[in-house]
Amino acid sequence: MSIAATFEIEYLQYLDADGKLVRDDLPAIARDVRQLVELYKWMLYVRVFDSKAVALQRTGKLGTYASCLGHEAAHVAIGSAMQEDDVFAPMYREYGAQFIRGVKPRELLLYWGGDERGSDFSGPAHDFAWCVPIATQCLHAAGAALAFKVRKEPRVAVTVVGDGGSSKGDFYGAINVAGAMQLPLVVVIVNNQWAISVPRSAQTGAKTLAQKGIAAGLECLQVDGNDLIAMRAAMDHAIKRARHGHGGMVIEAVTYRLSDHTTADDARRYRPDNEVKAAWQREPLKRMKAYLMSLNAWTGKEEEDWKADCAARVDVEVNAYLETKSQPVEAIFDFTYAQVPADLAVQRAAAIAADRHN
Amino acid sequence: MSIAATFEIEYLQYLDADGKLVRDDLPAIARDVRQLVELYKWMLYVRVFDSKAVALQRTGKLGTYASCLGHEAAHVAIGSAMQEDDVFAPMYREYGAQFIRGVKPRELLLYWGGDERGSDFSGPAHDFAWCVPIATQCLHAAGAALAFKVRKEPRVAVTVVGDGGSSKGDFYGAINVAGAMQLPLVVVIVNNQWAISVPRSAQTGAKTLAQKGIAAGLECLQVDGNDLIAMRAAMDHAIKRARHGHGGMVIEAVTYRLSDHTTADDARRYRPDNEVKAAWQREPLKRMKAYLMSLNAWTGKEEEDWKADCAARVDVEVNAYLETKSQPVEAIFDFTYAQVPADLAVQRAAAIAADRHN
Amino acid sequence: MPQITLIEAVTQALAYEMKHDPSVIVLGEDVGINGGVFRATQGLQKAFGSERVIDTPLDEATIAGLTVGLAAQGMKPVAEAQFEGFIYPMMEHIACHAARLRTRTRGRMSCPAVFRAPWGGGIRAPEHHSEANEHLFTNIPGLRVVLPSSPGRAYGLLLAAIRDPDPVIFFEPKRIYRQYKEEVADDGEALPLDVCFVLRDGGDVTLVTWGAQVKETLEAADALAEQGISAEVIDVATLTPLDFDTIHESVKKTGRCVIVHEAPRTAGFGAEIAARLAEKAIYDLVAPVERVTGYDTHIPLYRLEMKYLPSVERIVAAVQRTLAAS
Amino acid sequence: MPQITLIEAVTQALAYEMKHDPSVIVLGEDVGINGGVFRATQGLQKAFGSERVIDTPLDEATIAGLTVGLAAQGMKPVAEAQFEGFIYPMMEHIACHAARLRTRTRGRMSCPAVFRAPWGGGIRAPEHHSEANEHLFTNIPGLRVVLPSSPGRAYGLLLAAIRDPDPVIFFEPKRIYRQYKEEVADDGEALPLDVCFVLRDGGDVTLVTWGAQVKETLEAADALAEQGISAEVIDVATLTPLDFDTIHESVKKTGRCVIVHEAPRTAGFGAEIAARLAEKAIYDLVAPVERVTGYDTHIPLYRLEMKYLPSVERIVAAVQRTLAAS
Ligand SMILES: Cc1ncc(C[n+]2csc(CCOP(=O)(O)OP(=O)(O)O)c2C)c(N)n1
Ligand SMILES: Cc1ncc(C[n+]2csc(CCOP(=O)(O)OP(=O)(O)O)c2C)c(N)n1
Ligand SMILES: [Mg+2]
Ligand SMILES: [Mg+2]
Repeated sequence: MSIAATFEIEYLQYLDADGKLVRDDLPAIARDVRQLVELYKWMLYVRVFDSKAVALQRTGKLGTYASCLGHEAAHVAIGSAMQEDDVFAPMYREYGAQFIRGVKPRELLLYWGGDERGSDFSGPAHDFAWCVPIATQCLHAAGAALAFKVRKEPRVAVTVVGDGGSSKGDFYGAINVAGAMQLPLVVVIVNNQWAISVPRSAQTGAKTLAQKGIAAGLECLQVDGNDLIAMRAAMDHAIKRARHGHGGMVIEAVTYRLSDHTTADDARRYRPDNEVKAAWQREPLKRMKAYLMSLNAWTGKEEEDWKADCAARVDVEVNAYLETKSQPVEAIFDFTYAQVPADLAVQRAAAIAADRHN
Repeated sequence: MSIAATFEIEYLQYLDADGKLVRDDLPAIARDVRQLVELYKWMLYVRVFDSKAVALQRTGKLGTYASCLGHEAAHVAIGSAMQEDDVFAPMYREYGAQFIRGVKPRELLLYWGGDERGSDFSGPAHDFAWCVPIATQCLHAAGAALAFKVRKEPRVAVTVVGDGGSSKGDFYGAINVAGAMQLPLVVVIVNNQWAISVPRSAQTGAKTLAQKGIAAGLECLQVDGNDLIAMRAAMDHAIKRARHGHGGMVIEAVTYRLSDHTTADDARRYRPDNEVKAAWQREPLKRMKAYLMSLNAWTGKEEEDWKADCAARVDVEVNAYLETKSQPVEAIFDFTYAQVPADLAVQRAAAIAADRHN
Repeated sequence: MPQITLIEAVTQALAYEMKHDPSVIVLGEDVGINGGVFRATQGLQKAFGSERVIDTPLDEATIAGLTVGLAAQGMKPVAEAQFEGFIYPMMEHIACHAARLRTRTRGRMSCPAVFRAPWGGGIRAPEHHSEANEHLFTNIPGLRVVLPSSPGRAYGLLLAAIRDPDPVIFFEPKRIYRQYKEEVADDGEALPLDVCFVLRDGGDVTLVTWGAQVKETLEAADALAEQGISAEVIDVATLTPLDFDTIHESVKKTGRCVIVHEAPRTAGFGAEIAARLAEKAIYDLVAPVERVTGYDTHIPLYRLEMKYLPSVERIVAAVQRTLAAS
Repeated sequence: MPQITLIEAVTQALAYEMKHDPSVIVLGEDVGINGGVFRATQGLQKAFGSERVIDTPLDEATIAGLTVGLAAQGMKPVAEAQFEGFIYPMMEHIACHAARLRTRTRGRMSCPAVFRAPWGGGIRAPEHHSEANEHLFTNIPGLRVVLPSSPGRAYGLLLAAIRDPDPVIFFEPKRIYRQYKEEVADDGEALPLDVCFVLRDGGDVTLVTWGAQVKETLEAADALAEQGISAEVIDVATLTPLDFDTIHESVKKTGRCVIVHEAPRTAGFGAEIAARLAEKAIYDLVAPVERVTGYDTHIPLYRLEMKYLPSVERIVAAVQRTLAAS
């Protein structure tokens, strides 16, 4: 018997669910206590924001909102590993990554609040906006990576896709072209076990989602997505490789969606309570806090203070959002083309007149 | 370091380019001389037909035609390994498989000759017709396989896709759903090294195309697609597994497109002569003939007689094709819906009138 | 007989047909235990099993391709796109295969499939959840494009769609999914797919519409009645193949036509109806045809969407223009 | 100045713009060394390198998605679908992203991309190689849909399309790729994307068409001239956003309009033009509008395709009907 090729998928974890180190060969980030504290603070901030956003929706002040509860380690690792001039192409719940890149919570709220101006955000102007059509963002990131390659810029495109999204042709197209053209593209599959009500097992017969990268000839890695250190180490590695022309990579971040899919969903319809309860044991903040405390880098008091601080900051953002007046009716027309075509200008005028009339 | 999964891709070959056995653990088919001769005769028949079809196109008697030159072993293995009530979803050049399943050359010629009646062929009524939109046939085969599963029928769906086609989302969707739902689906990637002018290396960074099946959790195998014995053994294995409920499989048949892409193409524009010359050394008929002769199962005289026989048979088919009158103008309308809608009936009448008028 | 909403009528039709025809199966994202994000398939998996109510992987091309394959092999699949805005990856299979299998094979194969999708704006949903994109399909031969606008028509037309031997695009106006209830007998009676429905008789003007806009159009007819203007209201229901005769008969009587739809105006399906009038009813018309439609822009996010969708006021104003014109 | 064909004009425009704007790149299947299956990109890879003339993997969704990503990041990609019949997998990226990036981000991002595809029937090609499916895009806001019908217009309109800050669908009528040659100065002069072109003046009837049918329409005008009928011929060229004024001015003069296109009739773009006439020109028309189009069926395989495509005879007959009507 002759063997044409062999592959193995590594699983990366440094911190277990209790915040204990499970291996010694630690990456630099694991010892950079100051930075770890910063990242942990981001995770807390995101969590405070998230619960506030859900509350806004429940009280009728926000439209449908997709919570990021439980994904904080993966998102913060992604955002913090990237450079400003790298390009981020998110799906719709990577707030941790986006906040670090400069997107303001008020902008995020505007977006879910039904106002396009949220996507004209304060993050890098070259970052893509939230992307609803599943997995399409993967190809936009690949296109960005191709632009970097053509222009010989040492930049990297990073994109996120879900376990469900990794079933879609666009995901496959993106990793395939990244492999074929050696593009500086990092694709993070945030495997939170559910695509709305469809469990990971119904999406694919693959043992890991990381191994999908084999189809494209990419390096691939499965990571404990609740372990900030592992996630950050994986991202650092992937981004560095990509930036130095060694091509793309697929990272599977294994985590869990602790919330409903969105506020329009009720996950109790389809998943057992005890699964969620068990997942809470593995959630990312708890273990990071334990690790930092074990290093004497963080205290209960600091935690309380920072949470209060977060709440205050989030309130400022929420108020800014709530005070934002709607766009005028002509905003429906003014960004369809660079200039309003003559044919459309007639409709624009009619819409303004109809609006005044009512 | 912890390993989440490991994989290996086996390469299967029994006959080398000269028709010498390269391993001893032979499958039953390798010793079934009578059947091997039958299959070899099919390969020769297909080749005689193919060169005649190209000649018809060159003399203006046929539209664009896609030659199957060099693919005969793969196609004949596929067709002969299937049962009649299995479903075949071809791309557009698997004539060897189709002839074995009962499609008549005259029907094939009608199709390329611009007449829909060619697709109302004598092969199994449940077989799909030629499929031009690349890789879409993979999902139709998956749908057929799902029908079998739902109806608990012990049938298998077999589809063929090219090296180029294996870049398309539909291929990925098909293998993914086959893995997720354990469908009786066999996907054969006929890797003939070229997708029109685009070489295999530009399609993907994957080392083998077989490994794409790993993304879907399917068993996968790379086969010498010019070795009829290996191809047939692989197909027998895959079909048997699928029929017995063990799920789908991806087979990469490594071969070479010895012809232009179609008669509308001129491959000299983009590929070097010496590559083609080298590929002729590995072509499938030569080695099979050598093997059969080494078993004293075939002679030069039999070869000449059979070729003459093939030529005569093909002539009968060609004549039947050339004598087929065009459909009347109303044939444009009569199969758009099961019944011609009232709105369309008006157009139909007008078209008949306009046709009479000219 | 219980009163049901439009979406309950969808469920009722699916359940009826699944019960009476074992070849009917349902597939899509979240159609199983979750019963669809709008609950259109609620209870079906429990009733008919997970082999007939199938949660697919998240890939619309996969759903559409499976559907073609299933239909070609003797099943009657009812596929769901979770929202109309996610139907684009289905288009290759719909246009190149579902709509062509029969003509390609001279009738040897066919595609008796239904592609369902919630459709249209006005529910304060996120981006891509509010489109009216029926135009994608109305120029594709071999398809039927159907849009019910009441519980009764949803039930009867969906049964007809499933039973139809050819592929049907079945768009469900999600804004009126739960707008009101009406009695719908679960008697398995299908409605015809080749007629428009005259919802209200009138002599002064013909209002032609479909989908959720039937609501505003009927309200406009009420408002017009108060002004002494009698409007005939036609729900096209099956856009293609089109029953133009019903529209034409009405316009012969009224001499005026206002077409209402929420898709963008240019090359929306309203254009076809206006075009037929320009071809066949020019001597019947006493005033220019009017279209009251979405604008030639994408439907905005929800803060502005009601300013985009045709309103009762805009319809009434258009009617008044046609009356002033002659 | 050399005489060139329509397809050579495409190549000339691409080469001109690539030379003058380093952000312009070409991508698609077989566009590199092979120069495209019709040779539209012939010589470009040699001249500009394989990083600017890129053979992609065989996946149209990939091509379209890369194009959106490239355009959003400052490039001006010109993507090719090898035939119009293979554009379906591009639709999600075109409709949901290319056409929306600007409005989604309030102008922060945009998509200055061109999606080129050979278009239409009549070249005895296999299945799926002969469609006229411009209707897929004409109802999508944020796009421009352009169809040149002569070497000069192919050159000027393609330059304009590449320079346009918004996405353009550029369909090339493959039947007339090599129909005739004309002098086209390689001067980098673009043509406007917001006007229809009046190709022939006339007073009795307005013939409105686009793409390859310009050929039959002009021939019909010749035939009509012999009968003493003077036909004005308008090449719409840019379907959306539409310059209806030019058409309207003509119809004001002639009172009659025959629209010619090869796509299926129902909900083809001809419907929009007829609809505008029904809205705005009803008092100018002295006869019903006529459409001479492909039938509401798929274009048949090549043995019958010329019976499907509008012919000079069908156009002439339609004109005669409009003359008889008044
Ligand atoms: C093309 C497309 N199809 C369907 C949807 C509806 N939808 C939104 S989110 C979602 C599930 C996504 O699951 P996954 O990719 O795992 O990401 P997660 O939400 O779990 O983070 C679906 C089906 C969509 N947005 N786009
Ligand atoms: C969706 C789609 N895109 C493009 C084409 C045009 N096309 C026809 S064959 C072909 C190359 C196919 O190559 P491969 O899959 O390797 O199969 P081969 O022809 O080599 O057997 C292309 C690009 C098509 N038929 N369908
Ligand atoms: Mg998920
Ligand atoms: Mg190939």
